[in-house]
Amino acid sequence: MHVLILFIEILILFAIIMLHVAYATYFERKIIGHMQVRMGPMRVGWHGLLQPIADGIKSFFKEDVVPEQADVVTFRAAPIICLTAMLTSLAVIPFAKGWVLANINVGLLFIFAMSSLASYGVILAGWASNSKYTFLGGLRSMAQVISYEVAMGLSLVGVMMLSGTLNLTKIVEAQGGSFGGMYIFPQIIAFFVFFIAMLAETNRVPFDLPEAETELVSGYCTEYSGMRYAIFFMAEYIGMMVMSSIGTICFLGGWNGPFEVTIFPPFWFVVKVYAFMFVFIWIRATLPRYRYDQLMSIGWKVLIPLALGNIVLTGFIKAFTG
Amino acid sequence: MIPLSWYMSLSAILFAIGVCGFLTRRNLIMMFLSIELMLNAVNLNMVALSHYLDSMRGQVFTFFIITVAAAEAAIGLGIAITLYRSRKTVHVDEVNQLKG
Amino acid sequence: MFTYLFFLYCAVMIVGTGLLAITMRNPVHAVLMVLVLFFHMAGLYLILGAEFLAAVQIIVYAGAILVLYLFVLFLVSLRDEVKMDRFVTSAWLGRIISVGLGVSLIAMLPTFVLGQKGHWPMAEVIKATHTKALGMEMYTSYILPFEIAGLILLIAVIGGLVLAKHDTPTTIEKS
Amino acid sequence: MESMEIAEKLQDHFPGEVLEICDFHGQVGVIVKRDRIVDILRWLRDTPEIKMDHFMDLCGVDNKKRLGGNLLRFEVVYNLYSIPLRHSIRIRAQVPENDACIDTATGLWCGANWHERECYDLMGISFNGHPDMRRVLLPDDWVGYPLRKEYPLKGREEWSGLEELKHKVVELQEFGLSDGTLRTEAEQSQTKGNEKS
Amino acid sequence: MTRPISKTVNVPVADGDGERYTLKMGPQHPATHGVLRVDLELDGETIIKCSPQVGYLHRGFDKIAENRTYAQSLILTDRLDYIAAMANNVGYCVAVEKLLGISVPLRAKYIRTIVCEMSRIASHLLWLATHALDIGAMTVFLYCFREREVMLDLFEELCGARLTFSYPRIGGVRQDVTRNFIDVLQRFVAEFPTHIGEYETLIDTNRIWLKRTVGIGVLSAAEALELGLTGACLRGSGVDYDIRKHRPYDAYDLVDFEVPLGSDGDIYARYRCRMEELHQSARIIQQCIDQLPPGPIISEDAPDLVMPLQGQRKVEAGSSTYGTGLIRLLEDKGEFPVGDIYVSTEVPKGELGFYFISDGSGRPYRMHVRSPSFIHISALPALAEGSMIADLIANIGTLDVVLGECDR
Amino acid sequence: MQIQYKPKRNLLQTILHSEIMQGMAFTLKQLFAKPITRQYPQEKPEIKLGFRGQHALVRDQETGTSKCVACMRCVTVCPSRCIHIRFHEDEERGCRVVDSYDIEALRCVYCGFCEEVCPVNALVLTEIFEYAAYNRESIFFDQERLLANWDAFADMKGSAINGYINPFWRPRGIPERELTAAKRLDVPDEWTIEGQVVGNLVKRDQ
Amino acid sequence: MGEVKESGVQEPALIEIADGVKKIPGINAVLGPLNMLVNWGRAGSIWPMTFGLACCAIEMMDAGASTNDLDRFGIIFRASPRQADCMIVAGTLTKKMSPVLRRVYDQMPEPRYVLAMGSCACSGGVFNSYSVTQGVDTIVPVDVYVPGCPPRPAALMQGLIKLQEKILQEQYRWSLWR
Repeated sequence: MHVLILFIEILILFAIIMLHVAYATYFERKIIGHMQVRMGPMRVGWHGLLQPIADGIKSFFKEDVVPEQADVVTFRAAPIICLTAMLTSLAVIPFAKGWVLANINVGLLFIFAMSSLASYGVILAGWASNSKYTFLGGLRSMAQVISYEVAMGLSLVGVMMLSGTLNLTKIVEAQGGSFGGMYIFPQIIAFFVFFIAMLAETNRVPFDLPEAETELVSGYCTEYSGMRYAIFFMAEYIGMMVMSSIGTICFLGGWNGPFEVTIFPPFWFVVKVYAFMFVFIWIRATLPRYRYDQLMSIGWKVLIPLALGNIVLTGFIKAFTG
Repeated sequence: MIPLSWYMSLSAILFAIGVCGFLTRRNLIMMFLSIELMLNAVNLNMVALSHYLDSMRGQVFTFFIITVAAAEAAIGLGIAITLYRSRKTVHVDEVNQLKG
Repeated sequence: MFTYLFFLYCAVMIVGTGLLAITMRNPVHAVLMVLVLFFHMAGLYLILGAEFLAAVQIIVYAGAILVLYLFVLFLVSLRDEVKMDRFVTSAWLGRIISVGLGVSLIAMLPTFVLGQKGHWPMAEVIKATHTKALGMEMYTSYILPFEIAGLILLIAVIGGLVLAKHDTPTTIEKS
Repeated sequence: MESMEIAEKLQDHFPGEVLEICDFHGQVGVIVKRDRIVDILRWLRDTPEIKMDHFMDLCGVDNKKRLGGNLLRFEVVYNLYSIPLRHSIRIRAQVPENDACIDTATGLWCGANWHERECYDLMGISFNGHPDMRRVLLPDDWVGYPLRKEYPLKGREEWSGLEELKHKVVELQEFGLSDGTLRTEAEQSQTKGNEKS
Repeated sequence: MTRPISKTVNVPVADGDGERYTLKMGPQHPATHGVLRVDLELDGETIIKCSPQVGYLHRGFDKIAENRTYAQSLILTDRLDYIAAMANNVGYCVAVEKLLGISVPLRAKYIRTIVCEMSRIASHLLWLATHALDIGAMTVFLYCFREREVMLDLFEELCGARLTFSYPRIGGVRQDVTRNFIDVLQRFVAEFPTHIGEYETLIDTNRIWLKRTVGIGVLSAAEALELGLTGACLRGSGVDYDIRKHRPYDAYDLVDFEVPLGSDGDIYARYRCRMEELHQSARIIQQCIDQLPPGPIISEDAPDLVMPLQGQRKVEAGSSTYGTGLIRLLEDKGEFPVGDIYVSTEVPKGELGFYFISDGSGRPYRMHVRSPSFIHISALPALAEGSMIADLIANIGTLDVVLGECDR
Repeated sequence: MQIQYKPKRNLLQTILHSEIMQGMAFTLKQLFAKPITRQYPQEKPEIKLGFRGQHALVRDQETGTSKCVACMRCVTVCPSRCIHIRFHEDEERGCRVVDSYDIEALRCVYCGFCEEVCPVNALVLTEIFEYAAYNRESIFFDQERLLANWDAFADMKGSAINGYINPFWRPRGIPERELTAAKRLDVPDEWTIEGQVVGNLVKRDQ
Repeated sequence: MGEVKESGVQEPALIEIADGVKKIPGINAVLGPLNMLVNWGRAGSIWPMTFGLACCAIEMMDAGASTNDLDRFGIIFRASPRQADCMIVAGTLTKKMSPVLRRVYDQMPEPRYVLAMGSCACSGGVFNSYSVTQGVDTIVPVDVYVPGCPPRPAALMQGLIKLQEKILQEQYRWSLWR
């Protein structure tokens, strides 16, 4: 019985997330469009509202090409690995008090583990396609994800120190007592590092090197067509959502808000996640792209020292204030 | 409660597999990978024992082993790359002389 | 019951993927098999109540070490590897040795005697959460080894850097 | 300095080389032999009061339909300009048909590299000492030199690469792997306007 | 229907020798501005050797021109540098006028100067758009196109086409400007500096943009000169060479403008040069609008469009739309000048030269185009070798190449 | 003139990312600006007079057929050689009769030379641009199609068609005396050489 | 799904709907609406390849820019042929480029469409010379011809609308495992 309820919960979460992913693409196109003084999708459905559905249907019925010389099994598995890893990390995210699939004690570590697994999808996609663009995209992604994961992990250590737990629900609860109900104020440096690392982890502008269109065509998914490409696309957007959720949980106070919305407890959570998503899109519309080695040097020479410094600082403050 | 011996048997089998890989593969990188398998066998043993002994020691040492494994991988693969650069191969039976 | 089934599943997968890993022709596939193996290893750790270790197992082994392996494999040309024989000429000897080792290890098992019990029973660990328990043990009794482990990592980083450092080809002449 | 003056100086300096000096709408062209062309160019570039530092243009000309006088079958035309002194000159080196080659100017200006390749590609004049004497605009296995006067505008035979491609397309169509229909050669020639040029 | 998938299991392997491998970028690649192919030899992401391959858009321009009359070949120049077709048209007409000895009325000169500078603005805007897009700033692309659209609409009003204008004629221009054209243009020129400011808000001091452009693709003045670069690529290195000043044509000696010069010779200097040129172009247009004199727009002795060739039927004199001078000339065959001429003009990309040989017939005996893009692409290895792939993209962008002009 | 660089950012600006924030503020401002997009199928672009679009032969109001006199000037001038005319001499009337008038519109480059040289203003490139098709045949215009194109264009123009003058028939700014009789059309004042637009400075001098 | 293979044993009930494609009667009630849905999805999200060759490419970019905004139709340009549904051949196709074009076309997954934009792509245009392919339809099958030199962005959009109409009228051009 318990398993059945869990199963239903998973299904509901899956459906909701998929819908959100689909419409995240829609909002991205709309927002970027309006920032560029144009309209974005307008003609498929009212104001283009059915655009993601049309994209989905088209992708689903598109031919699935496996390039010659490709490693067929790995090629087919790579997008699935990506999507599964991303979806799995959703399991530990608390959307509101009690609204969590698996309230485990090492929630934060679990998300890190899953995001490092997702990078396998990218690497293998790049390698299995047997094309140089994808290969370069895969290598770039690998190096980028590994080095930025260090920065991101270190930036969250400050949060762990303040809250004293790795459980995401408890982190949110622990924030209630701090200044402003959010860790962003005491952990502003960590938030800065986390934010940059988050952009890099999800391969977004200005760190979208693995799929830099003008350099590597489409990076690691150059050879993917139809549904498999769509799966990569979905994984990327779920990744954005997961990262936004972690940011919300660790720095912005999770589901807590100025007032309680009793009919829909995750209200503030959703609002904050969408604010994050908007900033993602906003940055994409504004900034140019870094070069590969510059990206690396920012990660290692700026972000990691900053995060380490933040840990030391937090430790001192915690030691002195008790 | 699963008997401790099950864990230990599994660990022994995995260790043997690691040894087999280490002894039979030609590729240096595959040999390192086999060492990882052996280390994991040891880890499993340690964690199981620490669980059954109500102690944390085994797990602490597992932690250290993971550290050492990371260090070993970094150094070993560094060696493999250096070797490949000078010999254009990573096969052990072709790397039979010491001079570069 | 569920725990037994889970253990058996993990054990079968570990043995199976381990065997595949050391026999597969393409090293990249072998690394993938090891990846699967590590996941099941993490599953076993979960049964044993070591959730922190399970997470570390995946983050460090899967997220860092194996990626490093893949990275190196991509740098090294695999053409010969997939064409040539993957085993050394005296592989049968190795197989015999390892089978003998495995059999003798298992045969030794009944003689194994459990030692003295420690002071972290499972109930206590669950109460304090595993992370905290491990931390408390590590940063009190094992602080020196911990520092040494840090030193080893530092040495490894430097050593890896030195070994893998590319002596850059002399400055490219502009045509 | 006036272009004419430069041309006369050039004639004084290389008396055996300069064949003729012609003036058209104020632009001076010097017809020279091809043998010491690099020396001439170097002299023009390095003499301080001339200092032709900007290599504007190089092109090959087929003189087939206007032979006579000092003109041989081909000529290579160099247009030079001096940015600080603001004067220009044109050197026209004559190249015979039976030995269509001339020394390269890439040693003086590396910008001449592709000019010379283009000249080789379209006109068939090769350049001695050029570092990379390949076709530049046309495919490597192209037959003929299109800018020669005897080469028809529409080309002679089909390029082998395109033939190959068409064979491949036909094959694909036979196996039903190519959807839709292509315009065939026959249809193509039926279209009005293609028959007369 | 199924498509063949190879059943043999192929093992993908990292190609080449360890870290070194070759990469063929293009001819179909989003960043190569058309159909340029660049063969790269890479060490990791560092370019060891770079050899551009062109010719994927070679249309036999010179050969076609030899088979057309001077007037007919005008339309080919539209397709030469299709981003700034007007400047090419004008360059061609200036060259043919010099060859045939035709003088152009002053009003036509001013109109040509206006349209040349308009096309310079259009071309530089497109360059900025694509350059920014290559480096990743996608919004600048769309803002630039917004302003470019105004230019294209004006061109459409002037000559009925948005991209391939065929507007100037040998001896003048096709149509007079209209009141509306001048008004809209004046308004545009007045507010254009604000728009430049907008682009600069997004990129000019942006740290990412600076990181990607400063100190990359450096060429010293001597190197740039030796490579034969012209236009902003040469001026970015500090060489003061602008044909509008050196050998003025049309009305450039009647207006006051300055030639921006860089000193560093890197991508950023070239970028600043072109941005400054945008300001200068606006200034030139403003002056031309103010000084626009009355008078005819096409010379009396301009040739008719239908220039009869040998063996074709004669056209009765007087039936042409305008300019009957050349028809009379052609009736007495042999009065066409015989000779050769090289005339170059400053198009947005650099120096566009036309070399004509006339043998006295109505068609050019030989026409050669010295196109700036062709030379600029040949300089790509000098810029890119030793840098990274991402810099290659920026370098292609900074050279501002158009493949139609390069391959001809 | 040496180019000017903007001043380098100082430490505070570096930490605050001031230049990036300015850019972000700009794009955010644009988010609320009115889009400049033309909604194409509902909202047609404004086509300027003299746009060189689909070909048409002007239907003569009196005879109901084309005005073409088969002088072959358009055929001669066409750079892409896409116009094909066949005619025969009518001995009785002493003029040429057009048998067929074909334009291979897919090969046309829309330079407008043909309408410019046409002595009787028979040929025109209309302002219609929407004629994409699924096959080549639909874009091969014979005489009937060309006349039908003109009718379609007349429909589009409505009553304005009566005074329609293509700027290529009678270019702006060309003195009347240089034109043939058929080209001396009644044009707006602005098109004549007397009504030319002149610059402000020039006007002041006069 | 759409294609039912001829089993050869017993097939009296199959109806031929296209060359060699047969289906079970009565299943129309399911397949018909599904067919419409698939066509609707395809027509609503045509992702063209950026295959800019020459002048027309500039107008193609202009069509994607703010003033015209192809994104309204759900059209976004993809750099990789694998993800593209439609190839807009914008510009002169030379002989040297033809094999590349065909290769790119072969890389595109089914269903794929080709739109020839401009005179040069449709027929070679003014460049009737030794190095220019006289029309892209000798190399790949073309679905829509857009005349003009270059066509203005609105004309390109009209061509794309025509392509959408064509897609909407297609019959069962789909199959999950094709």
